[in-house]
Amino acid sequence: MSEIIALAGQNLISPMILFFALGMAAALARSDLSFPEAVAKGMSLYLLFAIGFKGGVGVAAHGVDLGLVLALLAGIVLSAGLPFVAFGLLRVMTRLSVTDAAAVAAHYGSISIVTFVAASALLQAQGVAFEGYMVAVAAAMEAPAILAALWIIARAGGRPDDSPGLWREILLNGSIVLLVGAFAIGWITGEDGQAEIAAFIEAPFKGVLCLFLLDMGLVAGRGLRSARGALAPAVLAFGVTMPVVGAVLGLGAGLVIGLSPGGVALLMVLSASASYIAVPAAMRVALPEANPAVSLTLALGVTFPFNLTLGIPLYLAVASRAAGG
Amino acid sequence: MSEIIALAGQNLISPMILFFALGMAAALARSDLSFPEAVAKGMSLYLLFAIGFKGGVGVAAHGVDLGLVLALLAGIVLSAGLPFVAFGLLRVMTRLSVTDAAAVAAHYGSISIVTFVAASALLQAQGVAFEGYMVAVAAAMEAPAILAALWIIARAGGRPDDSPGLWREILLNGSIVLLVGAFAIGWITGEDGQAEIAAFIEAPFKGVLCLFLLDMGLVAGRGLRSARGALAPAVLAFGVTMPVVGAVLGLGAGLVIGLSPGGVALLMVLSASASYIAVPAAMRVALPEANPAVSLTLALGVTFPFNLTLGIPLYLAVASRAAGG
Amino acid sequence: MSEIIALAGQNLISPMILFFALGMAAALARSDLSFPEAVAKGMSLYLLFAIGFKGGVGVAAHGVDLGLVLALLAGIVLSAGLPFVAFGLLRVMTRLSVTDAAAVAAHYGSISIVTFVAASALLQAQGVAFEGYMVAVAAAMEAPAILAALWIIARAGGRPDDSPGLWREILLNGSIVLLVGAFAIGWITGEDGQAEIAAFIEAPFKGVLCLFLLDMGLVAGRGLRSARGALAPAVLAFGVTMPVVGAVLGLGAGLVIGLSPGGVALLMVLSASASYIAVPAAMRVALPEANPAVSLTLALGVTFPFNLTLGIPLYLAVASRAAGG
Amino acid sequence: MEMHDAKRVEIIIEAMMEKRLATALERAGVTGYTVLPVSGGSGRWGPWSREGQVGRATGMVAVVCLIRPDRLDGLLKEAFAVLDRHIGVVSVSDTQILRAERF
Amino acid sequence: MEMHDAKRVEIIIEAMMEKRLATALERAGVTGYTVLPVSGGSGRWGPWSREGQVGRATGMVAVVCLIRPDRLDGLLKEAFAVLDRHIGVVSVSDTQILRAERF
Amino acid sequence: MEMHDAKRVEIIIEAMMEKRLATALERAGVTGYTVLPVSGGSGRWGPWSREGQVGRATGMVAVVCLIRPDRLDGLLKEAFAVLDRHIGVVSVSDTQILRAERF
Ligand SMILES: Nc1ncnc2c1ncn2[C@@H]1O[C@H](COP(=O)(O)O)[C@@H](O)[C@H]1O
Ligand SMILES: Nc1ncnc2c1ncn2[C@@H]1O[C@H](COP(=O)(O)O)[C@@H](O)[C@H]1O
Ligand SMILES: Nc1ncnc2c1ncn2[C@@H]1O[C@H](COP(=O)(O)O)[C@@H](O)[C@H]1O
Ligand code: NA
Ligand code: NA
Ligand code: NA
Repeated sequence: MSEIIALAGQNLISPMILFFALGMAAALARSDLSFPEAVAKGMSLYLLFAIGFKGGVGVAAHGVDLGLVLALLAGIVLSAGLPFVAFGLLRVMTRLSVTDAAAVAAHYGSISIVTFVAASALLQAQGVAFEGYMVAVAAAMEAPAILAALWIIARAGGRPDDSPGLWREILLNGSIVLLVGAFAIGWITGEDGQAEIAAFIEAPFKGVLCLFLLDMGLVAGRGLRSARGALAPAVLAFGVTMPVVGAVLGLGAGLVIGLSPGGVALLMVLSASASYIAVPAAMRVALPEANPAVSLTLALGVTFPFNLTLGIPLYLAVASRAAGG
Repeated sequence: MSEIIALAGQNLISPMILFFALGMAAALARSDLSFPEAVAKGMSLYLLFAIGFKGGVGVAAHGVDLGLVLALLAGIVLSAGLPFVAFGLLRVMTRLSVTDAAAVAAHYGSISIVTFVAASALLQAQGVAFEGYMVAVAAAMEAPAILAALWIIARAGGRPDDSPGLWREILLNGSIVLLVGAFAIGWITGEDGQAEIAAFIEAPFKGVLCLFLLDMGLVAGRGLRSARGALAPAVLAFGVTMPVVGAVLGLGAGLVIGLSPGGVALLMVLSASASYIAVPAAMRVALPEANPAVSLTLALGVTFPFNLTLGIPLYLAVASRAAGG
Repeated sequence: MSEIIALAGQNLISPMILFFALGMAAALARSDLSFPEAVAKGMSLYLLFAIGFKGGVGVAAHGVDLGLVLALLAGIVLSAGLPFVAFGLLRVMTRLSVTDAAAVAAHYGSISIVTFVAASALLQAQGVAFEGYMVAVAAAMEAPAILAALWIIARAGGRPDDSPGLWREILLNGSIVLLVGAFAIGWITGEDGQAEIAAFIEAPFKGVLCLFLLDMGLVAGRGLRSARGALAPAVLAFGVTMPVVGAVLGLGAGLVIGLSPGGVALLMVLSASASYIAVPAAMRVALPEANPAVSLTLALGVTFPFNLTLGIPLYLAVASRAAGG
Repeated sequence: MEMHDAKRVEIIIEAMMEKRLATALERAGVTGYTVLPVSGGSGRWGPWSREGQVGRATGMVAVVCLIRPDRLDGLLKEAFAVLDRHIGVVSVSDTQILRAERF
Repeated sequence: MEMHDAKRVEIIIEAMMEKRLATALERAGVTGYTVLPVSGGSGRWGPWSREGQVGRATGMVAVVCLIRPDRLDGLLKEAFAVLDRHIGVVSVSDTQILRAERF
Repeated sequence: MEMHDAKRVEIIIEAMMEKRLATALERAGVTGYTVLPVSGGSGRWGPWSREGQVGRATGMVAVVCLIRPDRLDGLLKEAFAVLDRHIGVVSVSDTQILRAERF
């Protein structure tokens, strides 16, 4: 326990977290500090490119086994199952409408790639190894949650817009394509490819991540400020309960399929995290009546900071114990 | 021959080419992966800055001789001459109107700086040396082709808009100014300047190039998709014939003026490549009736990928033989 | 003296200055070379992030003493006092209206962070040490000058718009928040934080600075071109007189509080430099009748290049003598 | 200069719906339109801005379409089918255009 | 499609003043508006462009606001209090809107 | 608020031609205009978008110009000389402006 607290304390004063906190504080104090949209998108493209490629190189180095397939399956099952858990919790805990609850549930079944990136950075800093293919698992967990949420809403009498165009949009959305594509290219080109572009994707990675987290803090803070009042306490409580529930389910799945302690920790992180890019966009198309401010503010303003500060070190500590690291 | 195939095969699985292919595939599959315009322009400014500066430092290191003057002259003659060859081929091979054929011819007389950058990267990876001033040759080859095409169209009875403003726009267009300016500054500051900014222009270069090629693949793929049908098979055939013709002429010129094998290969690449930044813009002003989709799609969607994948290794192999590398 | 000239000469052929000159020349020749707004803003965010963080790490390494407090006080006094000097000079030397003179005075009391960055780069290249907290002094000098200028204009019968919102905007403007925030985070995380992101904020720094100066040269050249005629010779003369006056006052203050030679040089640079980001924006809100072209062109087109080329080496030489470096 | 009566239709719609709107316009026989970026705004769910945003969920675009008056009804019908459940606004103003043969 | 009379108010104002204008619009009871970025222009102080600019002093934005005609006066009064000493232009055109219940 | 009759001229033109149009407007005595970026559109050569583009050949801008009605003819003549062979559209709408003394 004291070990967990020490780890969390250490995590809390890392530049990554402090820059996120700086962004949130600046936005709440109504500073005009802001990143141009193009710069924010450029940084996110860089992070996806780098994390995907490094994951692929990892797989090329260590070979691929049944573990990859099992992990992908586990990820898909978690992503499709978590929305039901989230939806149930929301209907019990909060007064959100069915539509809003289903939309929020989709966010929590899916994943936040920056939370994943921050967690891998912490693992690396701690010297904890993990499976390179976890980045592929992250990609596989983006979409099933959307399907589950649309099924929930349809059962509840709603009429989600699930035209064929929607499915291409979800499965071929930019972040999935870049993540999976870079992963495949890293896998194909392996150590040789790595040697060519290592200087671009490794040395500056942490610094770019700090800047990106500063931007996310700004966006999250702005969201919280303009949504103040719109989020009932019970909804806020869901925002810190659901990640813990998700992490526990991720822990179970990770142990069942026999991931390394680092891999288990990452599966917990993925399950605990909530999408703020792919799912919000899909929900605007498929469930336009859902209030985007609720799910986005919850995912970005509550769950993301919770995971970043307390969640990740907690999940890592638990995973190390449970998977005997 | 088998050596050429081996080189081409190796080239085909480099990260650079795979990221270009990823972009093209994503665009053809209608993924919404895309780079903001500002990020794309930022990457291209970086590449021009870095390649120009490195070329200048190279000249500062190895001194300058008659070779530079001869190479500049050869470049200007090629750029001015190739449009006539291209125009002739187009009129024989295709049914493009005189206006469209002249516009396309201007593109093929001029050069694509990214093709040049990709070729220099391959040369460096292969350990093949080349003259630092080739980047100045590239700059010198941008504009003469436009003059030639306007002359062709004027002779054919067209009335290109060649107001004085146009000439300043062409000669002082942003990419030429940055390329030549960075070249001059690299030359002036030499090793000292290099030492100051090497970490910025060298280590990350390949990685940025990969991301930029991903973006070019996306743009090329989108162009191909929306121009499908507009490009007759004969026009497509021109897109792979003309680079080979250009390369042969570049080879001759390079041998005549006595460039090193690496230099000959780059002159072939420059002659084989087609402009997709400077010339399209100039044509919109001078020949507004020409259909921009034809020349841009051909240059970016057909000739660029052809050169990137097959052309460059081919030209390098031929140059090595012919110039006795 | 010859030593100063040698230093200035060396400075003049550094890549930084040459890229600024390239930008100015390109803009004056009406080239269309330009940076997207988002890229320019991205580079400036990077520079603030890096310089703030490095300053904080410096303070963490060397500890903090009375010197920091004294330097902050000196900076605030200079920033609040210089506008009176500038306003007096302007009323004597030029025919600017009271409003325009007050607006210009606010610019010269405040500071230009890029001038500060360029000076620190030169100090580092020369191996001259300076206090890490000078970056905090720079931040402290941004706002007092605005207060002073509004007081001047109010006394002269003007009615500046100093609503409460204005003060938050000035004190929490983006650059101050990022600079001070990164400084604080650098201080808190110290060597450990530095180790994490050093590769991002150190190696590429000079290269980014060169690109940013190229952009500033373009903007300054465009400003000069469109303001030609609007700036009377006497106003131009002010643009090179005031920095020298400011530097002398900065020298005095630096000696009085006992800064190191490098610190004195930087305090001179801060006093000599004129704001072109924070103050212009504040003036648009508070003094909308002031002509922004006058102060911006003067600060960016005259004083900035003067400091960059001649001023900085001069101040450094004087500071080294006076503070016995 | 000879001017011709026309309608200026301005559709402010969620960025996610841009492609669907384009398809709908094509269906309505409209081939000319121009898309302007939107940086922020305010609506029933409060103010928003694109600053620092990565996702596309909270963005909008403004689509401007100049058409001959007799094509207006077809356009509105198709556009409305897309907009229907979505946020966004449509306004139609009288205007005059040059070079009417192109519309 | 049923259309309703409305006004299209277009306010081109300094970027620095955008937040103050938003507050003023809120005061006037206007909750719907859209902000478009501006890349350059020309006025009494000559031409300007945002290219390569870092500071916000020389930027503008275009705020488009569709309102019911009877709300126009309130809007203009509040907007003018913000614009007053500042550069910028305001134009009001007649237009027709769909879904009037939202305005 | 006192309003004055005016014309709102909107010229959507190739980005490459922006400077030439600015010169033409100056020639016509027009000193005030605002340029809005365009992110995409569709015309006789099909749809296009600026996403990921580096070159300027396939971009457009929207130039908005508020003028006193009596200056319209001069403006259109000069603008048309620039547009003539180029792609792009011009529309003119009736509008009302505040602070007419500035136009
Ligand atoms: N009256 C209006 N005038 C201009 N734009 C509006 C108006 N109402 C809504 N919008 C735009 O449409 C978006 C969605 O509005 P709403 O449908 O009210 O949620 C807003 O964020 C604005 O960008
Ligand atoms: N007549 C006009 N039409 C459109 N925009 C204008 C007009 N006059 C001024 N503007 C815009 O308002 C800004 C300030 O103009 P001014 O108040 O004349 O300095 C200009 O830079 C333009 O962006
Ligand atoms: N009817 C229209 N309404 C709005 N914009 C148009 C229209 N027609 C053309 N445009 C714009 O002008 C560009 C060139 O059109 P075109 O002259 O038809 O090739 C298009 O890409 C659009 O951006
Ligand atoms: Na999750
Ligand atoms: Na060529
Ligand atoms: Na100063």
